[in-house]
Amino acid sequence: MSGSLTTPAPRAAQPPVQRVVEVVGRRPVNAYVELSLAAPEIAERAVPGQFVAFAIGGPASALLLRRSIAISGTRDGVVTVVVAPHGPGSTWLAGLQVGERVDVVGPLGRPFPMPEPGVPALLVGGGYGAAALVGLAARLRDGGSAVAAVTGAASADRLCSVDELSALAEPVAVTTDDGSAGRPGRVTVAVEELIADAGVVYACGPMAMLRAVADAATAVGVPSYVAVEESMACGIGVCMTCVLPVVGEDGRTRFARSCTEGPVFGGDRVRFADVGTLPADVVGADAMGVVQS
Amino acid sequence: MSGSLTTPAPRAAQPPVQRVVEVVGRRPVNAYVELSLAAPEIAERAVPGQFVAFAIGGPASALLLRRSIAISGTRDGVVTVVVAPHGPGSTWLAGLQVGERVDVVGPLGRPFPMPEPGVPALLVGGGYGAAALVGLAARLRDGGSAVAAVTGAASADRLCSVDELSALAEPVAVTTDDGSAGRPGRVTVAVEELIADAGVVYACGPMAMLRAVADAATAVGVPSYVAVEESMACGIGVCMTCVLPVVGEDGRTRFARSCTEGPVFGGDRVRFADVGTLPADVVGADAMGVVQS
Amino acid sequence: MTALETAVDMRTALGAAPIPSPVLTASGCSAFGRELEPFVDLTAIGAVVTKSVQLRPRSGRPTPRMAETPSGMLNSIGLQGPGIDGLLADELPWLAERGIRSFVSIAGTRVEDFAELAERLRGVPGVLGLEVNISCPNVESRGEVFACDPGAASDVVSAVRAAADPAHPVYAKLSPDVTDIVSVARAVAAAGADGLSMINTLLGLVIDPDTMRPVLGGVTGGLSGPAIRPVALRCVWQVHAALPDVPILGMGGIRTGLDALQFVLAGASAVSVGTAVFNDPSAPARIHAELAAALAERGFASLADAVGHAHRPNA
Amino acid sequence: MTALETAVDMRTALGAAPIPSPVLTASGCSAFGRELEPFVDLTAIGAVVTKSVQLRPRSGRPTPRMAETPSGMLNSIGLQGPGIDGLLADELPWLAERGIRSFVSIAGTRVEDFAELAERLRGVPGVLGLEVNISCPNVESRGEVFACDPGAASDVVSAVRAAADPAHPVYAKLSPDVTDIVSVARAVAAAGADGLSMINTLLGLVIDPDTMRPVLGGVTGGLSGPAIRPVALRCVWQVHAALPDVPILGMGGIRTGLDALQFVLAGASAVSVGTAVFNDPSAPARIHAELAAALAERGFASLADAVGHAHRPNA
Ligand SMILES: Cc1cc2nc3c(=O)[nH]c(=O)nc-3n(C[C@H](O)[C@H](O)[C@H](O)COP(=O)(O)OP(=O)(O)OC[C@H]3O[C@@H](n4cnc5c(N)ncnc54)[C@H](O)[C@@H]3O)c2cc1C
Ligand SMILES: Cc1cc2nc3c(=O)[nH]c(=O)nc-3n(C[C@H](O)[C@H](O)[C@H](O)COP(=O)(O)OP(=O)(O)OC[C@H]3O[C@@H](n4cnc5c(N)ncnc54)[C@H](O)[C@@H]3O)c2cc1C
Ligand SMILES: Cc1cc2nc3c(=O)[nH]c(=O)nc-3n(C[C@H](O)[C@H](O)[C@H](O)COP(=O)(O)O)c2cc1C
Ligand SMILES: Cc1cc2nc3c(=O)[nH]c(=O)nc-3n(C[C@H](O)[C@H](O)[C@H](O)COP(=O)(O)O)c2cc1C
Ligand code: FES
Ligand code: FES
Repeated sequence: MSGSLTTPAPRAAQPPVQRVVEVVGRRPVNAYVELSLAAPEIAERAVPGQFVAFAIGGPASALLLRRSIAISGTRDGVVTVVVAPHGPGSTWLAGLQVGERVDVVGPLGRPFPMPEPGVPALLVGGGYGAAALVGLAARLRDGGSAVAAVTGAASADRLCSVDELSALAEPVAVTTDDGSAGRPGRVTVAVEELIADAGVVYACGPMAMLRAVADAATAVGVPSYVAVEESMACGIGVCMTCVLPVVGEDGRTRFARSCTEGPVFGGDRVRFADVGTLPADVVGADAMGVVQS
Repeated sequence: MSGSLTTPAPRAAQPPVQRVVEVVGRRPVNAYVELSLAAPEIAERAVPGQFVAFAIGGPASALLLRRSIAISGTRDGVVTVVVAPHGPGSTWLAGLQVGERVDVVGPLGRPFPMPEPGVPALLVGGGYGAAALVGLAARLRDGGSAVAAVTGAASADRLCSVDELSALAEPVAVTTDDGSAGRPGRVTVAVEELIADAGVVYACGPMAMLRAVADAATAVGVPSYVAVEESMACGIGVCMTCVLPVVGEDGRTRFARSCTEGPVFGGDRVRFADVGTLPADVVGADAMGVVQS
Repeated sequence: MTALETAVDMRTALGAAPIPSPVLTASGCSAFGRELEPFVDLTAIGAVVTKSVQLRPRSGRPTPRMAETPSGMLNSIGLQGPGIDGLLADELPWLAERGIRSFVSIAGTRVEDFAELAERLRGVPGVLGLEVNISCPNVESRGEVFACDPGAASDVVSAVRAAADPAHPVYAKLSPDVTDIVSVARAVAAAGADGLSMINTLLGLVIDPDTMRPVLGGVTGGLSGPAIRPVALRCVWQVHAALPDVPILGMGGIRTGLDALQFVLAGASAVSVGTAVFNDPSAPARIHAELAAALAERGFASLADAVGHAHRPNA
Repeated sequence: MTALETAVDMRTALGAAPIPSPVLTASGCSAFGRELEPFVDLTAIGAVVTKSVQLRPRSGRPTPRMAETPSGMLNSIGLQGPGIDGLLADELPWLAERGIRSFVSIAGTRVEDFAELAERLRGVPGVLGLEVNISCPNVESRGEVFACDPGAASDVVSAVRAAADPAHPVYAKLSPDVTDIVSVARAVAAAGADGLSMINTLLGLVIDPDTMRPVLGGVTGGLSGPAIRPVALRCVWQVHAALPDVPILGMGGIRTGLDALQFVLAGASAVSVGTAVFNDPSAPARIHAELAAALAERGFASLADAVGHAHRPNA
């Protein structure tokens, strides 16, 4: 696709490790739980945008698949994550207590690509997705970028990392769908105002939000990078469950693995409208026989 | 079987209940863990010889079958059990902490039948099986019986409830296979000495021990009751996994469910030598076609 | 049971026999009902499906009879039971006296055995109908299991249908261990089955790492529990798609109301709860309540509206 | 890996091709090996069994492609992959350069596809042999899966055997979704299979309680993981009992060394680790070490001595 605003995010410099680590901190944050893990080898390798994958429930667990969770911070050998208790896996994770041990693989996935030094950036986080942007905000500031942020959620209790982002970004706009905190409405109301000043946009949150933010950025010719959340069985690139249609540098669309080719993709490269379908122009679609819906 | 020394243990007077209860005490005892559960409805119904069955590992557990554990005491609405961490289920149970909750069904199974008041009794416990005899010892003493006890184990750290039994019985003989505590050897060395004074024998422990004790009692014409430990899938009598060949009042052998027709059986009624086989004279064996080994 | 408290009409039927709840026990997983009385109001569930009975009393197999497996278990009980005389003398009267509906599972190794059992059960009080357990070795065919051969399976079913009380619906219980379950379903439906129970256990094996021999005396055994639920659902789905008018009693790994809902959406008009009872003896009542709540949340006025819903594209 | 630290001789073979460890990856569960490099010394395991390749690049199915199930998962990837050209250009050279043995899984929808793939793989460096994934719909037989029909299965195997490099052992990968797996095994062995891989996934279905439709775009999918282990073991047991001389690559729910031991005792001379890798990316190396330790504890001098041990009454 000539005229793309983004180049695919490059691989992380360092490979992941697998470790059984101790929970050294646990803190409820609104509707979420922030866990801190003593995981020096992961902490020293991790770059913003990456995630870790947890084994769930111990040796007698019926839940076989790891749960991927974005890294929200790394400091002094400690990795922090913000977990939203939802189904059985995340509920188990959120219930981990200080002193308990958990098997974790990471850091996984491709980091957010950094802009040229000084390029102003807009960060957009939805729900617990905002947590994944804290480390990025710090790194952008260190690189001399002006950083603005929008963080939104369905309601006040599902907002995340507002304080942390406020210490790093200016302005920080807060929106809630129900108006229970900040401006009522979706993040896009704030994004549309702030995008004019941005040279690059980063977003993490639910798919519908990523799509809206990416579209807004692309519409005004600003490159955007989004960290997607697809259902993942392995997190390390071997199962092919986590794919979505992404336009490559050659302009052709492939089913790309969100765990190893993402989770960070160029916002103008993800074919959001086609997620969950098999577009006829995806590489190899012609070999699938009757196209399934 | 005319000439039987025992009549089958009658059913408990009260049906079991199912409750989610809180762990209110946890105490390592040698190689075991004693758990105390706030379970008033079970405590008030339980009679010595009965057991409870625990669900293992929470909603995401791959272990579907309950684990049966003998009741070692009931007081003030609290039920105590002694767990030997062995496989995944008992290891999970033994790891329960104070304040955690667990789903338990009980009391289950038939209690030890009481002798006529004043009949002297000999209690024989192997390993954690001794714990199940503590309540029985108290009850026998209350009924005016002289109570002697033998408790044995492979080694000192696998002995159980010696103090509790010592407060209720006299003499209390201790044996260990390796001689690390008490007399070296099996419980039978002590049983043979004490059986002359006994009008009834009760035993709980591994199958080989039960068999030896039952044989010793039967040889001298003393009735014995043994609490067996068979692999149980349900604990409540619906699955038929826990059977063993037991001689009924009509002298015929049937595959009896150790959960609901036991776990307490007359020691002279259990065909120990035939456990795990299909004796040709078991009721209904003729309908099984080719006899399987 | 909250049957009367929810707005959803939970009534359904086994063939022509109406039942107030779609939740039944599963054969062999609740004996003859008695032991569940402390945990479940048995008059409020659809029916107690009794342990498969044969003509003569059977000892069953030697122990060990089970092995726990990941999210399931393997069993080889060998149909221990009192035989039809014991069933008629002791078990069915106990159920009938209490107003508990029984759905009687019958088993045999010859076509005539099944027919004789059906005959003996004619007009027995409290008996709602028959479930024909054809996952038994056919002694006349080198021990091949009836359920694995459409011909043998339909021979049994037509003999039972002919001998049975006309008021008794006859359900054939299918095995998943076949290349094409639809062809077996089609054959037994054509032979007169009023409905299909599916699925029976999958043939499995566990080796004891200590003895280094198969755990079960019978070497292989039947795998049940949540582990097999996706296979069971697939069978129900395939058969309902092919034979939408044949009622299905769905089972295999049902542990919660949402599990039961999956079976209903796939085409089952009633469900049996088997292995889950070992984990939670109150499961049948709990699952009824959870299913009723799940249907209400999804806007269904009746269970019947939800049966097969997942097949209907724009429903 | 403790291969060299334990006393047990862990060497085995796939057909005539020797391998230093009996533990392999499973097709489709480790892509083409690269992503496991941070977690496993791939040169030390038996081989990387590559994701089934077809003639042309394939996009695979739309998402969702998986559903978690109790102790297992359901998948419907649709054989996404680069096609044989991509495999030969990119993946196999990468493996060969590092000295990693590859066992190449091939798939197709016509007999000729399979033969062409085998032909293209002749003499390719690093390729140890071929695993023939016959759990694919046969376009020439109304989509019936090759593996479900002994005739179709053996047509594929004999075509592959004829076209393949004579130095490449050809393993046929069997489906458990058949009434009689022994007859399929017998047919493909007679058609020239040098060994059997068993088992592939079981056909399953999961319905999403929210959307009330099948979770997977492809409606049904393949069930894998510890949930299916007893079925897999039963298949290995039955086939080894009937065909003791045919080597078996056992798989289905292997998660620990003791699980692998069960397969070896039942008759497998090597094992593949599939879904467990998603739970634990270092599983293949860990399982090798655990299996070696388990064999040592039980007094086996070599893996070979343990193969089929559970069948030998007085061993
Ligand atoms: C790259 C990435 C980063 C993530 N970061 C976070 C985070 O920081 N905090 C957080 O709470 N959660 C995060 N998630 C979602 C998390 O991995 C779990 O999927 C989610 O919590 C639901 O899992 P569950 O076991 O509770 O639910 P279940 O419904 O039991 O999940 C069943 C299966 O579906 C998958 N699944 C279900 N919902 C989702 C979803 N929304 N996205 C992806 N997979 C799903 C699960 O991984 C699991 O395999 C992230 C996911 C990805 C892919
Ligand atoms: C009536 C009764 C009373 C018992 N009392 C006690 C007690 O007081 N303390 C205690 O620690 N244990 C007791 N047990 C044994 C306990 O129920 C567990 O079976 C044992 O702890 C092993 O379970 P696991 O999950 O650790 O092992 P696993 O090997 O994982 O067990 C797998 C399956 O086999 C069964 N099983 C394995 N070993 C035995 C065994 N020795 N007896 C019966 N079933 C077995 C388990 O119940 C389970 O279903 C009792 C058993 C019975 C039947
Ligand atoms: C211990 C046990 C005994 C069983 N006995 C019978 C039986 O006698 N007749 C029968 O038709 N099915 C029998 N079954 C199969 C169940 O009725 C049911 O079809 C199967 O277990 C799947 O359902 P579940 O996963 O809910 O248990 C038995 C299952 C178990 C676990
Ligand atoms: C996500 C996934 C993809 C698979 N892809 C293939 C495949 O391409 N070819 C094949 O022969 N088997 C494939 N399988 C089946 C596995 O190789 C294996 O036979 C099966 O999963 C049982 O083993 P397991 O329980 O260890 O996973 C796949 C399995 C999974 C879970
Ligand atoms: S989650 Fe397995 S390939 Fe991405
Ligand atoms: S354990 Fe189920 S009948 Fe005894």
